[in-house]
Amino acid sequence: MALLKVDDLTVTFGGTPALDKVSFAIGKGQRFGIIGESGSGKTMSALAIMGLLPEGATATGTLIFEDAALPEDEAARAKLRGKRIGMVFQEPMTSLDPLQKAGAQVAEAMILAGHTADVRTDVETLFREVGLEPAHAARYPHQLSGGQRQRVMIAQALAGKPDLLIADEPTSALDLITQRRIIDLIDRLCTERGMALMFISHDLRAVAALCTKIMVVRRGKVVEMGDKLDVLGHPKQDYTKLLLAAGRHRARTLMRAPIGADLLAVRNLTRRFRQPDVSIFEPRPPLLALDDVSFSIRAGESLALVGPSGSGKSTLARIIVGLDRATRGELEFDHQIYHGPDLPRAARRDISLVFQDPFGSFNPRLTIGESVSEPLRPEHGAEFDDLSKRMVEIVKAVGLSPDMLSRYPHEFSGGQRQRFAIARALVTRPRLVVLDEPVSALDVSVRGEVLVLLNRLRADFGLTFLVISHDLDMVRIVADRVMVMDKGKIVETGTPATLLEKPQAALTKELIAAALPDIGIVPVL
Amino acid sequence: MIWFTAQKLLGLIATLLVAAAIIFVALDLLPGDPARFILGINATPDSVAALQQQLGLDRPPLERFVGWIGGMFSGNFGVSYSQGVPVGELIAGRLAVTLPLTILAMILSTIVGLPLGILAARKRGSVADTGLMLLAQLGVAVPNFWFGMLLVLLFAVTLHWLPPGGFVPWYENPLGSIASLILPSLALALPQAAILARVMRTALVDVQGSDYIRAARAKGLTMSEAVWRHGVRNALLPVLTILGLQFAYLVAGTVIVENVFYLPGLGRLIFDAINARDLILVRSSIIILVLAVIATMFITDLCYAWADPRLRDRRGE
Amino acid sequence: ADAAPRTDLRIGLVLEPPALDPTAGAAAAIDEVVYQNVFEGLTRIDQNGAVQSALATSWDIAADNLTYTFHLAPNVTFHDGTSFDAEDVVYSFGRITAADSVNAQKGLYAVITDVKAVDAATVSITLAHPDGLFLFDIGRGDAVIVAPESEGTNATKPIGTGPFKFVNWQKGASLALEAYANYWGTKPTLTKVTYVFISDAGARVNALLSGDIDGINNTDASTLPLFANNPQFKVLVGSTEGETLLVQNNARKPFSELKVRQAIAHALDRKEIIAGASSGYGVPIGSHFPPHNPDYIDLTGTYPFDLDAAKTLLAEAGYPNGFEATIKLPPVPYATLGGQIIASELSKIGIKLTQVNVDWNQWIGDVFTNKDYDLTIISHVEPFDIGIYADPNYYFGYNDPDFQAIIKTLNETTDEAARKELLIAAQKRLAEQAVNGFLFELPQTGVWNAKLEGMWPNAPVEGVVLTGIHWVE
Amino acid sequence: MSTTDAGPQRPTWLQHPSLRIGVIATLLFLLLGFVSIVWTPYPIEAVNVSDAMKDFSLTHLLGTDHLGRDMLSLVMKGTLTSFIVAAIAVVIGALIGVPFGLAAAAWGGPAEWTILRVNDFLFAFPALIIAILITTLFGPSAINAMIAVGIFNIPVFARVARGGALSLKTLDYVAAARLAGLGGIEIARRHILPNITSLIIVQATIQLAMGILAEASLSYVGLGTQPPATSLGLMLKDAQTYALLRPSLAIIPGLTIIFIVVALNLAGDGLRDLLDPRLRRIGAARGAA
Ligand SMILES: Nc1ncnc2c1ncn2[C@@H]1O[C@H](COP(=O)(O)OP(=O)(O)OP(=O)(O)O)[C@@H](O)[C@H]1O
Ligand SMILES: Nc1ncnc2c1ncn2[C@@H]1O[C@H](COP(=O)(O)OP(=O)(O)OP(=O)(O)O)[C@@H](O)[C@H]1O
Ligand SMILES: [Mg+2]
Ligand SMILES: [Mg+2]
Repeated sequence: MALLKVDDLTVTFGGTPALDKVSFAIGKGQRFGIIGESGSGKTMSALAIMGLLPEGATATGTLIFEDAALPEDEAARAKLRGKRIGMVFQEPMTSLDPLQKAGAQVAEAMILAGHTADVRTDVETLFREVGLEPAHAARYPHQLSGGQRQRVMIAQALAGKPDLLIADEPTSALDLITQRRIIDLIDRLCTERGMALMFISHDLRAVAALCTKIMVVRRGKVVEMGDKLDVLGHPKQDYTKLLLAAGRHRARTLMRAPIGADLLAVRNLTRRFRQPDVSIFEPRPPLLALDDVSFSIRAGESLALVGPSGSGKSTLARIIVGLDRATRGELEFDHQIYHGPDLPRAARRDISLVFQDPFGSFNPRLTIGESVSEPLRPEHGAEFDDLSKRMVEIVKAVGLSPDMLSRYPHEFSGGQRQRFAIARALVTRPRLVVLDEPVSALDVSVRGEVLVLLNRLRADFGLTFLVISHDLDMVRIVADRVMVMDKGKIVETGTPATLLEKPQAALTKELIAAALPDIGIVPVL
Repeated sequence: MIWFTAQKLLGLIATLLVAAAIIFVALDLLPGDPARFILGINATPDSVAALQQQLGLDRPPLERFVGWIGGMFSGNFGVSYSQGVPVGELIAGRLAVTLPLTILAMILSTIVGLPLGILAARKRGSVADTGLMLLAQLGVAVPNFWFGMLLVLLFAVTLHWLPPGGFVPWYENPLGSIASLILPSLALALPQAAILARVMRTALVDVQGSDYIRAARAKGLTMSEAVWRHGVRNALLPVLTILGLQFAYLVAGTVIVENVFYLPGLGRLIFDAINARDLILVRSSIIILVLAVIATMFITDLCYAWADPRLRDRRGE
Repeated sequence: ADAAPRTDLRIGLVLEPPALDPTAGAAAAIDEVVYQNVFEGLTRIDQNGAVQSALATSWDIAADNLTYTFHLAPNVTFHDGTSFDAEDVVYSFGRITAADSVNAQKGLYAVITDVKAVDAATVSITLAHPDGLFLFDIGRGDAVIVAPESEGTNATKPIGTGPFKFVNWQKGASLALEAYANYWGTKPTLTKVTYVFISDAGARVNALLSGDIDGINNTDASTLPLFANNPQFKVLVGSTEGETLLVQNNARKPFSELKVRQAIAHALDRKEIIAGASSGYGVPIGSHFPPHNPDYIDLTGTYPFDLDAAKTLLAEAGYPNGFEATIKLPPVPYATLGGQIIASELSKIGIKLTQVNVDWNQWIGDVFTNKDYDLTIISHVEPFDIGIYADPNYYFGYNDPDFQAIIKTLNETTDEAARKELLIAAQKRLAEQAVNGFLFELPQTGVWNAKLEGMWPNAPVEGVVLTGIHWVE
Repeated sequence: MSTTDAGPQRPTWLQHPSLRIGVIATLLFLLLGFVSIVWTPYPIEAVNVSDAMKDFSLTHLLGTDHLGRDMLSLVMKGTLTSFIVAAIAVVIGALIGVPFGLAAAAWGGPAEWTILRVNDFLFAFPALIIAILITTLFGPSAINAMIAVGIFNIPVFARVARGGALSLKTLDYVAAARLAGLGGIEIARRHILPNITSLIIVQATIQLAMGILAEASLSYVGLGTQPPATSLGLMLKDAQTYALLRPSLAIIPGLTIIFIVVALNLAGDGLRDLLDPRLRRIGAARGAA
């Protein structure tokens, strides 16, 4: 019989529904996965079960936990939270009290659940269990990395030994390797404790790897629900099919521009950052974001740069485009030496950057057109209508219509914005385009299109790409050559084929291992 | 933390020196002659000259500036032109009134403002909330000298509970001294309490919507438990900054309130000294005021760093 | 009710004295605390402005009116116990007339050529020329007798021979005196007197109403109605030596024109000015002389309030449609209020006034010292100061040989009848010349607890003389 | 301070209670003030002592003051002066403070440090003292009040501008602009300023309210507006000795001040609520400043 039974759950915000008559059940020890694009109502369903819906949200429908309806009254509900149902939240960075040490926060959860015996040692064991060192208990949240925080959160959720663990996208904010570790952790704990799991994600593979039953939601409605093998094996709904298709992007064969001489050469590049001391007692040496990096990109080539979070990828990108200054070393862009901001004016238009986050990269108060045309402003020589002609051309090229230019950013979806971001990067007809995780902020469903677009543009305009990513599949598609970076050092270089099949460096191996198995294949965990 | 403190301290000293220079120059520009003012309109020119020479007004500015700064470090502020008494003494005497006054006002505003702010935030949208916030609006809007007059009319003139003003020296009767500070500090505290209540409310409202409160509830805390255990501490951080800033407003307020309640405070000292062109006195009094304010800001910064581990690690502004 | 009447007193003062040595500062507040209370002179002025004996019980004047011989009171001691004798007198006057003297009224005593102790109880003073006001002048606060031992510390810890001795001074708040046990003269009934300094007018009212102070000898006339019909208080309205004037810069066009001055005189409605600037208290004056003085004559009718006359005079003077001028106003109610009223009165004859409010320093600097002004309003509180009009360099800028002649003879005359004639002539001359706009004699407006008696209603000299004040049940 | 979390659809300003009340009331007072430029029931220079301190009546709706001037006319003119003084003070503060704040945020390092120090100093310097000093230089006048309060406003605006700029500085679109080759000033004008104007407007309304209070205080101690001109503060000063004889003389200007300040604050809070909650927080903290 079911541990949790949800019937016709509806959540509305002042009339607009976030969840619409959702019904599902989770059995004891069962692993239940929910997937769906951003904004589809995944989090709301979890919060509704926890009784933590934000103000202004009204929920209807029945929630039955062990044959008893979950109580409305806050106090009674609170008794269930933690002890019976634990939850891991989507935002590890903000979900811990910044003023309290990690250990104390976990201990609190324990005491609340009634385990008052010898909390200190229990916390230590729990920390070990989730893969933290006991020393971390004495740290404040801001002194922990994202992955570590997420582990603290999990420890917190487990402290009350709940029967049901709700994990709301516990990994989406983390880098590949950490992601995999957390997923493995959750998997292990569930098996060890025989805990039921409600796992929320928009990453098909994560769900596939963890869950036995899957529910697909879209715009607050259940699209499809059933056994993992059925849903993933032979989906009935088009939306599910689309998701699956996007999930496994197939490398498309592309005609590529001929590869020429060195366009950009990077020599012994080093970037140091002064970094705050953890405390008076733990002073930290300056952080080497880039440590003596040397490589070169040839004209027409597409070079991929992969590496775990914090390995220095963005820093390198920022220096190449001239946003940041190298502490040591130099760059050479067709025979012009520079070190970052001193990139010659003339060369500026030949190098452009596509930002990681399409939402932050447009000024909300300017029309898309104004933003996209911004790089053209300094060009005094060019004729006005010539410029406008170029705009139209480029906007068409990214597959959007010029009349959109007069609209404002908030009127566009993430995918569209990213296209405009690419348009802005290309409007000056650059030769080298640096793309910092161009798709990682986008929904799976649109990632594919953008990648295809990139490949096409590269062919049409004969561009040179430096693509930053930690998504190996993407690398397979777009890159001629792959560079693996770790802790500011380049640890390995090679063609996707060789490097991904026979990795040399430990990190590369780890990265590849971390990549979740392809959907369809039942994971051996 | 050490680095943080050191850097803040450096800032404090720098600010003070800037202040000293600006004040000295500004005051030297002032027209009017202390000697002439002391002797009045029937004095003969030679007696005026005699007095100027006695007061050392005829020495060059730079010499006087260096003398002043040097004196300050050795705690010697020079001798007042108009009163012929060591400036240090005068200021000390006045601080014995102004300091307790501001501190009392600060305490009052805090113990009134914060709880009300918390109450309003917890009962957000309720009648209590709206009522409190309307009161707060009024509190901010009432000119404190005007409010002071009302207080006197009620508590001194009509009810005879408290003195209408004046100050009983501490050494004579401490209780009396406190009594004579109650009404003034009330007048000072009202607007500050109102502001505090509003800031506290906003801060707590923001915190209540935060992820970690939600996470704390997920651990098994009820909303109010979560707010008390995790919310209030976090909400107090912005309030702390305001507390620091408030001191400046209180100090500014004293100048007026001391007039309404004829208290022998630093504000009135400056006021009268400027009218008597007793520059040497004005200069040092103002520096003391500035010092007081900056020092409070400094202390708040430290408290802030102490209360917020994140700030401790960040190297200050 | 308690049997014995109270013997303590709390008096309000508008301004706090900067220091307490009356021989080294002009501030009226100094005299209000110490004059005749802590310090005494050879003579003293009584509440009718007449000269009385003080430390000098009697004196003889030589026939040539140049040498005065003073016989000092016996067994007088200073508050520090040191005894008072002729040497102290010689020392005190020496200090006043010395080259490096910082006495505010040094000019008045310039006439003294020699002071010497005939014996321990006798002093003789010699003058350069006869001076009708000499006995009065040495009765002022500026000529009180100080002891060489304590002279240096009088500013903060005054030591005199008076009926009250200094106890303590809480700077900015209050100052306490107590009766001096070994006072040589008739002992006062009050034993403890506290002066409370309250500069804020509103606060003064509250202090009186709440009984924080028992009285104040001079406060804003505007608050009197509040106390006038309140049985707990008595309002004492008396006279001061302050002639309140609309001062005109006689050295400057157009005020150098007699007709213009006359026109202004015609345009001033004293009744309204007194009502508005002084809440109706204060006696109108027609010249620079106090009405309560026996030698006073009423000249208010010289140029009666008459706008038509004023207009015609202006026209004759060549200003048919008036002119513009600025009026600089010191920070006192009678000036700021009077300024507004006069501005609106003169506007009726086409004279547009720009009102400029200045603080005392600026007034002393711009108006009094640099004579850079058209008009100003000020009350001249010096007793017998009609002589200032004889000084062509005075800030009035009034240079009139005839008047100067009158004053010269006056100063050398000691015969009472003759002096009276001269004084009347002087008053007339000023009135006719309309040197200044003569507005009203500044009233002394005191408010006291109804149970208090013996306060001076008038202020012939600056000061609050405590000797007579006592409580009645 | 009313609305809850910004829901999916924000209320427009008309739906927002405190903003509506605040703005309308403010406009009414402004109207009252500006009318007085062209018309007042009686000229306030016209002293007529004979009918001083008259009671409310049809001829004098709010009675007359101690010089027989019509109170209504005085309130109208007084409101105007108070507004003008406060407004100019705000302009001074914003025109100097904002650029400094932006500069501090843009340059960082020693420049920022210095600016912050000067800020602290200005802040530690009570407006009243500034006013006293200026007065001793140029004599008391409404102008001094403006300058004094204006100087006092500078650090406030500098802080706000800096805070806002810092939060925007790291955004990608600013980086994008730099890549596009825009200069610092250009970026500030095109990307930073437009995004912090809302913040600054909110601050301005708050400072306006404080300015009106400050003007009142200054005039009350005789350092502000001077007769024959008048301001609400000056009216309070004049009334202080008559307060008990004829309370209306003190109550009318007092209440007017309170109403105006409340109106302005309501408007400010309302605006803040309408804006991005992120800005709301910063604004709230400044609420005290
Ligand atoms: N506080 C709120 N006020 C109004 N609408 C909200 C609020 N929180 C969420 N929503 C709406 O509810 C819907 C569901 O939100 P929810 O967070 O559950 O999506 P999600 O599936 O978790 O998306 P993601 O994968 O990005 O977390 C969204 O359309 C969102 O706009
Ligand atoms: N402005 C800065 N000040 C201090 N440290 C910085 C700064 N920018 C980056 N770092 C540090 O430099 C290291 C590399 O940062 P970078 O953003 O290049 O990593 P990344 O590879 O882009 O990570 P991600 O994949 O998450 O974007 C990180 O440890 C980061 O904390
Ligand atoms: Mg979610
Ligand atoms: Mg990055």
